[in-house]
Amino acid sequence: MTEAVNTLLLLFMCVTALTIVRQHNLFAVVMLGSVFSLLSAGMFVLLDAVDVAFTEAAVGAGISTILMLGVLSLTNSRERITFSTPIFPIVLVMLAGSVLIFSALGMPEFGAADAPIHGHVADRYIEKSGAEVGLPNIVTSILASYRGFDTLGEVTVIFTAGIGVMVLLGLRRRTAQDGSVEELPLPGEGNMRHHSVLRVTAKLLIPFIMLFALYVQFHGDFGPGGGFQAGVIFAAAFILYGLVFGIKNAVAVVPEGVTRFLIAAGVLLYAGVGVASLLMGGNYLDYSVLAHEPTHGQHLGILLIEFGVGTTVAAVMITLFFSFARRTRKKT
Amino acid sequence: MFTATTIAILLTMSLAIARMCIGPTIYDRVLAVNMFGTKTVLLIAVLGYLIGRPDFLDIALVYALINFIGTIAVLKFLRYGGFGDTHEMDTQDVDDKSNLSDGGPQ
Amino acid sequence: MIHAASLALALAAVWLLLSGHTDFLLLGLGAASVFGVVLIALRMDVVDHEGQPVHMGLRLIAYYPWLGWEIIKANWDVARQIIDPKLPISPTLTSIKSTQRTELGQVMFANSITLTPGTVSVRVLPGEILVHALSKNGADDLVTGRMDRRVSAIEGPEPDSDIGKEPG
Amino acid sequence: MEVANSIIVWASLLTGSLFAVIGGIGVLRLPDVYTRLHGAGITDTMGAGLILFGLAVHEGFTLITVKLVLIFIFLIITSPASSNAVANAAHSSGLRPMLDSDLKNKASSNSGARS
Repeated sequence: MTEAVNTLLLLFMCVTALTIVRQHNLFAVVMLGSVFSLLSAGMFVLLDAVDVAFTEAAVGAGISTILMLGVLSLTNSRERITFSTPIFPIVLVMLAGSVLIFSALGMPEFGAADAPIHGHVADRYIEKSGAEVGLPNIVTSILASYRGFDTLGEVTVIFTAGIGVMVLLGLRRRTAQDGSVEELPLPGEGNMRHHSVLRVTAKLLIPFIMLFALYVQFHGDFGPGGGFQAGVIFAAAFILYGLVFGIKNAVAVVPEGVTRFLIAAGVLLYAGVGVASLLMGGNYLDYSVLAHEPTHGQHLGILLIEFGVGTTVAAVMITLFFSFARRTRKKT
Repeated sequence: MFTATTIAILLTMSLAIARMCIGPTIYDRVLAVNMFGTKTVLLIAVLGYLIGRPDFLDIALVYALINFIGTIAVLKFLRYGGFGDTHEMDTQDVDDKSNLSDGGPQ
Repeated sequence: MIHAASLALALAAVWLLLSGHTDFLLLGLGAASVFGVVLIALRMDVVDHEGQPVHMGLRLIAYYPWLGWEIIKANWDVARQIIDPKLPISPTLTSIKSTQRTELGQVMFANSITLTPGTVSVRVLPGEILVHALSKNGADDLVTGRMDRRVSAIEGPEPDSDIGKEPG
Repeated sequence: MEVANSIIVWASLLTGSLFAVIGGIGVLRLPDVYTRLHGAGITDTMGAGLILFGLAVHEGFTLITVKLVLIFIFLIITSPASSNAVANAAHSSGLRPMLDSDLKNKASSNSGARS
C-alpha cells in the first residue's frame, strides 16, 4: 500500500516538475514549487522521517514560498523567453542525468540492512542514545548532542545568511532615513487591516501560532520538532501579522535592533553552552558535565542549544521577510 | 478503510493538481494550491494511521497553518505586487475608503 | 484585561492538551510560553473583543451546532449539483443586508456564509455583504435573513457600533 | 459497542472521502473561479470534517483526538478566510463572475454553432 502511495506521490511530483518547466509565469512557478514541497514532505512522512517532513512542511512549503515571492517583488514576474535552440543545455542535462542514474545503480537496495550507512554509527545511536542522552527522540539526540558541532555550523550558516541579506537589502535604508518620503504614511500600507475577515481571523490565530511554535520548540525531545521548525513557525506568526496589519506595525512590535540582537544572541547561547561545558571540565559541547548526572546535563544542554537555534532562526526569518517587504516599498 | 480514504484524498489532490496546471486565471491556481494544502493536511493525518504512527498530527497541524499564511501572502502579493507595497494598487477598491489616513501603529 | 485573561486561559488549555506532559520542567516552560505569548500579543494589539469574543459567551456555543446543520444540508445540495451531468447551476452575485452592529459580528456572518457551501462572501461592506451563490436557491435562502438574524442575536446587547469606523 | 464504533468510523471516513472527491470534481468541472470556490468549500467542510471525525472516533478519548479536533478547528477558521480572500482578490482585480445569464448565452451559442 505504501508503495502505491509513494508511486502516486512521485507521479504527482513529476507532473508538477514538468508543469514548472513549461510555465513562464514565475508567480505560478513559485506556487507550483510549494506544491512540490508539499509532495516531497508527504514522501518523507511515508519514509517515516518525521523530523525531515516537519522541516519540509515549515520551511519548504511555507517560508521559502513567501521569500520567493519577496524576491519576485524585486524582479519581473515573467520569465524572459529566449528563442535560441537550447541544444547545449539539453546535452549537458542529459549527460549529468545519465551519470546520476549510472551512479544510482551502484547504490544499495532501498532499505537494505547491509547498506554502508548502517555499518558505522547508526547502531550505536539506536542502542546507546537512550542511556547516554536519555531522550525518546533519537533524531534530537543525534542532532543536538552527538553532532552538536554540525548543528552549530548550521546555525552559523543561517546567521550568515541573515547578515548577508541585511547587508544586501538593508543598505539603502540609511540613505533614505533623512528624506521625508520615508515618514509619509503611504497609501495602502497595511491595507489588509481593512479587510475585516482577515483581520479578525489573524487576531484569533496569531497567539495560538506562537504558542504552537513554543510547544514545538520545547517538545523536540519527545516528538518531531525542535529549534529549526519552531523558529520558522514563530516567524510565520510575525509574517502573518506583517501581512495583515502592515510591515510598519510589525516592525513596531519587534524593533529592528531587537531582532538583530536576537540573531546573534541565539548563536552566542549555543556557543556559550559549549564554552560552559569546557569550563566545567568536559569537551566542547559535551553537555554531560553541565549537571550532576550526565543525562540531566544532556537534557539541559539540549534544551538550551535548541532554544538558541530557535531564537536565531526566528529572528533571521523575520529579518529576511522585513528586508524584502521594505525593499519593495522603496521602489515606488 | 484508511486505504480507501487515502486513495480518495490522493484522487482529490490529483484533481486539484489538474486545476492548478490548467489555470486559466491565477486565482484558479491559488485556489487549487490552497485546496491541495488542506488535502495534504488530511493525507498526513490519515497516513499516520495507515502506517501506525498517529504522532504525525503535529506535522498536519503545521501544514494547516503554513498553508493559510502562504495563501494570504500570495494574495497580498497579487494585489499589491509586494508585501509592504503600494504600487499596482487598484483604485476601485470600495472598502478602502479610509486608506489615505492610515498609517502607523496604534 | 478580561481579554488578556481569557487568552491566557485558552493558551494554557491548548498547551496542556498539546503537551500531555505534566512534569515540573515542561509545566514551567508552558507557563513561561503562555506568559510570553500573551505579552507579545498585547504588544501586537491583537487582544481585544475581536480576537477574544468573551462577551458572546454561551450564545456562541449555541450557534455553531445550528451552523453545522446548515453546512451539512448545503453540502448535500451542492454535491448533488456538481455530480449532476447537466450541471444545473445558476451562479448569482447578490448583495445581502447584514444587520450586525459590530465588525466582528459581520465577519462571523460573512464566514458563516462562506463556510456554507454554495455561497461565498466576496466583499464585506458596511451594512451589506456581496455574496456569490452557486444557485439561485442558495441566494434566496440568504435573502430571507435567517442566518443574519441568528448572528445578530449572538452579538448580544452591545450598544456601540463600529461598522465603517477606522478599524483598530 | 465495538461494532457500532467501527460502523461510525467506516461511514464517516467513506462519506468524507466521497465528499472530498465530489468537491475535487467540482473544482475541475465548474466554469469559473467563483463557482470553483464552492467545490473547494465542500472538501474543506464535509470532506475534512468527516474524515477527521472518523479518525477521532477511531482513536477514542486521547490526546491525539485533541490534536485532530485542533486541526479541525484550525481548518474551520482558516478555510472561510482564505476562500473569502481569494474571492475578494479576484473581484477587486476586476475578474467578473460568470453569471447565470452568461452561462445560458454560452450554452445557446454553443449549440447554435454545433447545429
